[in-house]
Amino acid sequence: MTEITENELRSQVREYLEANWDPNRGLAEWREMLAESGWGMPHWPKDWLGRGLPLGMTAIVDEEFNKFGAVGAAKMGIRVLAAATILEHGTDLQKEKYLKGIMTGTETWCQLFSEPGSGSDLAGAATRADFKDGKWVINGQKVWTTSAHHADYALLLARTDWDAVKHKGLSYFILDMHQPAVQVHQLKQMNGHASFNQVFITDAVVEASMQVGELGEGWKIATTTLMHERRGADSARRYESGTDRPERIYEEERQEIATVMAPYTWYPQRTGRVDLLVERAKAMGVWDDPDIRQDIAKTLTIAKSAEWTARRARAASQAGKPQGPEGSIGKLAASIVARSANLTHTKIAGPNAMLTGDEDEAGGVVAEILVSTPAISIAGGTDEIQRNIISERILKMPKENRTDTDRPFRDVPRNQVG
Amino acid sequence: MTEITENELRSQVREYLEANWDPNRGLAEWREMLAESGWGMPHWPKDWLGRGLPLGMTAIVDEEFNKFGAVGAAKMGIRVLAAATILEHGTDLQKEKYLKGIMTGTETWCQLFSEPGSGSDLAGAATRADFKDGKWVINGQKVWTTSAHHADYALLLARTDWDAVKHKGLSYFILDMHQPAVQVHQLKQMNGHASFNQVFITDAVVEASMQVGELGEGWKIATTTLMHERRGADSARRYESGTDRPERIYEEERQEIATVMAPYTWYPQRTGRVDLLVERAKAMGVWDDPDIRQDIAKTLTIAKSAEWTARRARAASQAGKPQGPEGSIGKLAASIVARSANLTHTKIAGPNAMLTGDEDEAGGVVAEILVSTPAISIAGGTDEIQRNIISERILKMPKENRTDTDRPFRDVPRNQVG
Amino acid sequence: MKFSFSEEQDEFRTALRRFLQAKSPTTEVRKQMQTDQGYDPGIWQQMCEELALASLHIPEECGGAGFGIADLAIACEEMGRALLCSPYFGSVVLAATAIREAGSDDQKRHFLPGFASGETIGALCAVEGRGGWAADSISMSAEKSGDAYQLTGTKSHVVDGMIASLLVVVARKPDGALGMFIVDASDNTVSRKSQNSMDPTRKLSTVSFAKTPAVLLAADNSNEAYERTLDIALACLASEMVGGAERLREDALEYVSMRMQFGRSIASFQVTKHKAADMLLDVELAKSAAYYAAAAIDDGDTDARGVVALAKAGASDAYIQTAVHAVQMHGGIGFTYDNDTHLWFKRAKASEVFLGDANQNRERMLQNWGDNS
Amino acid sequence: MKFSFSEEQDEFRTALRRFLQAKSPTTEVRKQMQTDQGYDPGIWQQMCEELALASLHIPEECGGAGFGIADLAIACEEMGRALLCSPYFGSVVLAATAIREAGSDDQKRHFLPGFASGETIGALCAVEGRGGWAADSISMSAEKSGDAYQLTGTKSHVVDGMIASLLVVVARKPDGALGMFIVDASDNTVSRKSQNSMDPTRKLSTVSFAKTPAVLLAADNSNEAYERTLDIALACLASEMVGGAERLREDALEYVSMRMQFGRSIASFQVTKHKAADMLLDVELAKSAAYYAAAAIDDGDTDARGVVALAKAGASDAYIQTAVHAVQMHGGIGFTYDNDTHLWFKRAKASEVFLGDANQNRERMLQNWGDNS
Repeated sequence: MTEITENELRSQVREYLEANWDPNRGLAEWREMLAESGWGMPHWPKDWLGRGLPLGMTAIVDEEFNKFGAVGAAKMGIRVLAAATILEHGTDLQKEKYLKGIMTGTETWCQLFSEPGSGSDLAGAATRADFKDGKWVINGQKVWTTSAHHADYALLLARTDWDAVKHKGLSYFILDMHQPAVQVHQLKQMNGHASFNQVFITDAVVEASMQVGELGEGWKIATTTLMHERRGADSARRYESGTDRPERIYEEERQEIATVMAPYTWYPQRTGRVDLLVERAKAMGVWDDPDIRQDIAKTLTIAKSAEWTARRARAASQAGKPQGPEGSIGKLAASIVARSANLTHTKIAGPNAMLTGDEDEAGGVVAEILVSTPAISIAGGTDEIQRNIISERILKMPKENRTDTDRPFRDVPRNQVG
Repeated sequence: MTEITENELRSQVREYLEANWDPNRGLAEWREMLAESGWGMPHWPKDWLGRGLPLGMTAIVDEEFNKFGAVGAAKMGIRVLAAATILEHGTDLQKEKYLKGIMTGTETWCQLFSEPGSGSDLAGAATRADFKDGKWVINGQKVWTTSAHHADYALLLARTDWDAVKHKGLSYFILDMHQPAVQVHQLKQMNGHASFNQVFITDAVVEASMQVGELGEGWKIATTTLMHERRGADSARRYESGTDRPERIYEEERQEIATVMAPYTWYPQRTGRVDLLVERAKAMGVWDDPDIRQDIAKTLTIAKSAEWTARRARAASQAGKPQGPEGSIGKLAASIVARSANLTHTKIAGPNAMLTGDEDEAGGVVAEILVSTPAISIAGGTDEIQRNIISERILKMPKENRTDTDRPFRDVPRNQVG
Repeated sequence: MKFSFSEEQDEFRTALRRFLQAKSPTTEVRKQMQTDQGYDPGIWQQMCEELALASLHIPEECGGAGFGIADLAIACEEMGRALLCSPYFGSVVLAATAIREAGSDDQKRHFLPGFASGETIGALCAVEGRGGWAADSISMSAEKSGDAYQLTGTKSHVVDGMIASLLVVVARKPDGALGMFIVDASDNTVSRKSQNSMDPTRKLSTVSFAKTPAVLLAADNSNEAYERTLDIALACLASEMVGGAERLREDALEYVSMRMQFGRSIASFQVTKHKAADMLLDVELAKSAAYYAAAAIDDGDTDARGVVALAKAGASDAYIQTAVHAVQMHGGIGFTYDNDTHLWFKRAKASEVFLGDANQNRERMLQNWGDNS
Repeated sequence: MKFSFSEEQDEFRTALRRFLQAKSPTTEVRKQMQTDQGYDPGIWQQMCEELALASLHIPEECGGAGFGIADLAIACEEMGRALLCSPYFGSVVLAATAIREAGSDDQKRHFLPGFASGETIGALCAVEGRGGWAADSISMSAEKSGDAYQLTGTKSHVVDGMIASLLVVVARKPDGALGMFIVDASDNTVSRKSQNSMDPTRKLSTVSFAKTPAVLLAADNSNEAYERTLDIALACLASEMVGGAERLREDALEYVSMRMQFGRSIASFQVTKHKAADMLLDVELAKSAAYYAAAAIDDGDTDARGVVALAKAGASDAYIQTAVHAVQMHGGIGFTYDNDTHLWFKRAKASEVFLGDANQNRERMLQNWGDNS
């Protein structure tokens, strides 16, 4: 399979699909076939359900699948991060046990990194893993976990050495979520949605064989998981909707997508929905109000400028140029856009900004914008963290002196939780 | 003079003025008389040109002087700080030598604290005083000095011990400005005015007897000077204008005032001149422009709210209540008001905001506002320092760890100057 | 008394704050906001009987305490701070004020004692559809029928409309001027429907009238009576908003002072400190304006209307800014339903447009500015 | 090319930046800004002869390079960065563009080669008194006199008016439409007077006409020709402003990185870091809009006018905000005349209203927005 050309690859995929694709098959059966053939995750190693293709060529396979309308492997949610981490750091036993369920979609995963006690300071995790009688015993509390309520397994970051410095005392585990010692509570948000969970862990057990990587290397491994998350962040938020074709396999895929995407339905609203401003102003009869026009124009100015800035960044990367500062400010710009859009939608709605649900003339959308935009300057790295990153990484300004990284973690002041 | 009543005091003053006040006298002669009688600075000690009155009673004396239209002692400028410091910390020799010239106004003073290398960090002064052959030899550079170009003497803060920690290595001196080793350069501002000076000191000499207080106590003494400055800040900025009466002594007083007040003529403009907004909008024919109206109203809202906040603080203090947070935010509010006023004046002026001097329809006033407001968020403590103070002193938030106060000053990283 | 309060006023505030701390903790707020009626009648009774809160600005000859708007505003500030769920704003501040401003002596003596005792709960019906509270967006006309009037049409955004027994309806008289009319809420020509409020601690409803009999409040200058009602309500709302903003500010400060990150107190980060300082500034400025505005009404200042509008515009901006900062300072926790921040955030958001948004009030301010600048 | 530049464009920028670093350090800016004519003719000659800068957007058949507005905007961005004192904006961007947009082929071939070579210095006379650049504030009328026209009246805020040999005057034709007219600046019916500019690096003047003979530029749609002239000038100004803002941002960052306070780098304070991050954001956003706007003109986008106005509005806010931050980051030193910050501050301040302020451009943007949202 070395040095395959694009054309060869295309015809191989086509050949396989012509022989095997049938939209009236069940999703489970089809995914089993993909696992066997290696066409589900063609960049995975040949020994592990893949075909060892370079990552860059998977787009070609996807294209051919799309031409056929063929459903691919399960790729949404945290599962791709789990697979990437296991492939990179896992043992053969772990690969054997988990890769197939990840790919076929029969097993779902979640990520247990964040904790209520440490917030943006991910390495400050204080969930403990103690080795007792040949097993790891886990105690602690995790938060901001998407889909934990229906996950089978979790990627877990826990502290195994309290005398080591902060970043060296963490280890990485695979946790079986189906044990009574693991309690999942949905975390309702101020906008009524519940995209995240809190996970309470009390004497949960992890087999010794389910530790990933070396002891004390948890932070390093988590960093690779997070890197995959950041790279994949765009695709995870693409609000995949499947096709509307009638055959059985599409119906099953739509159900799968709906489950994974459920937590994200309010995401468009948290961006402020700049796209609705002009239309709303016209509908509410205030398009001629000079003050509101100024507010709309101000919001559009930042939003358009931010959009064009993102496209400048993409153009530079496509041209193989080094990334300039324009690639680093999108997240922060999004916060500013959302805030401005919120205030403008409020003025446009007038008294109706006091209403919600179906009382709101836009069927709850405007009201959802108004109470959702605060999330965008917090989730995925607060504005403050973004500004730290921009100033330190892009502008090369000095880091602040830290007092938490050079002494045993047990001596580092931290929050008491629970 | 103990336990004098208000009425007794009033009649004493009146008696003295009836016998001695004559507006056709020369200012110098009259001030000599005030010095002799103790009525010029009645709260100074009896032995030192005063009458030992409690500070709270000087207002009564001032009132009686005002009723007569009698001119008082020279009180403007840095001289009152000099006198207060010398009275509190000076030797008899120093009191003997300087107090009278301060009071009669024949000698003027300046304050040499700030340095170009340390900015807001006053205690970081690096001007050096070395003791050689029985005298202090001064070398260094000072800045933000009002009136240095016509001062006879200076209050000088200089470092005498480089192995002591930052705040303990400074000493306090009286420097004779009339020596070639002291060079004064006016510091022109971006708005064309020159309110301050730079002072270059190269091997200037201070007699041993002109050291104030103990060696190493310079910071402590400077703090009292600064405290007097802060208390007196209001009065220093009252843009005193004297009277317009024709007699000789008033004419001489007007000249004295004009000299001292010269650096302050642009101060009203740096506040943003909110008082002109409505009038300017009407004059420029944009009073009906809805966007400009919003800008005017926003500016007036902050300005009025800030004014009322200051009056709340004053009312609380008059009622003897402890000062609430409302007393601490005036300086910061003034910055915000000035910035908002600047932008609003710009919009009102339209294309004429590009003009200056007599081209500007308000005779240069608007143009002066536009290039003066940046000063208000810097002078007398930057906005950043104000926010530090508010958060630490009022909101009791923790101070940042400091690394400059606990080691020999010679090891503290600092700017290289000159 | 524009810049300070009397000792009595300070004591009144202290007593009220203590009462509300006991009666309106956020557990209670969360409980009441989920009910249909939206308040606890037992606590309402205590407020009226023990603290005589409903009687504050009602004249003594009408069974009230005869205090001024500054006193009413203190009550509102404390209620905004505690996020009290009660018909106070709808009934006392809006409806009773309308009668106080527009009623004849007889009408006041007839209707106001019930308000003062808390037995009558009233509501002011002003807004129509997408319009706001401004006089020129009100077009419902009252038809003369003999000596009385008949009202037809629908009002929306009626605060506490569902629980009111007496309605004050703003409508145009035959001469085109605004009038305010008393309607018995239980009349069978009146139909009410609750609206889903973004802020569940302040209930809204629509109220429809179909040839409903109505009594005109007899003010000579009925346009002005409505404007004065708005002035008083705006001043009270500004104070209520300031109370809420201050509470948010204090809670956020307490939270960051308690929490550690990167081995140090979050409150020790310079950016957090400066944000806290800015929040203090915003709230204190808005507070000064609110205090001044209420006193300006009491003092009969000729520029009171402009000043009141200024106070509401300032409070609109300060409250929502404080709420946004407060959520941000809490981080992810601040966006959860379990954390209390969103309760005030939603009140801030709804208050932003209640009785006119900042833009509209700034325009009202300039139109009534006088020589204030 | 809305999101990236070609290699040629990158090279052009690099060469120009190198040239300006050598020829327009702030010592030179300070020298030129104090002279009456406001620029160094020797450097102007080099710009035109060696770098052909004046010819960029002039059609090849008129002696120009035939490049687009994006290229012209690169030149402006670099000049704004260097704060170059030269008649580039007045002559090339305003006057030559007016002829390019409004002239007949003959007129263009007659007038533009002189601009392209740099020998002709022109100026556009548009503003009257307190009015601005918007078409509806221009009322001077051109009187027909035989085949030619005569102009009478006074124009103000004329950039580089004192040094121009050729004037393009915007005035109303007998049919009421705007026309642009060529006037010989040396005609003895023309009188000029320099205005005191707040920004001494951009000279302004008034120009008065008294029955001055004038030649009409023959555009079919002369209203539109003026609007297109404005569009191109606005796009170039936005780029110039972005260049200046970026320079201010970089200089302020360098300053705080170099300076110590309280024993540590000022750049290590979190508040300074966050301010620097915000400044980067402001400048990068404004830059993206400026680049997009210039390319939209070249691409003939139907919404180009709205997008250009957006870019100028964004640049207005970003430039002055950056300038205010830059002074603040320098502290007291930043307010002194010897420090260079104020040179750009004044350019930022003057640019804020030049060709219309942010409010006016936002309104222009919405009126020409199309389906862009």
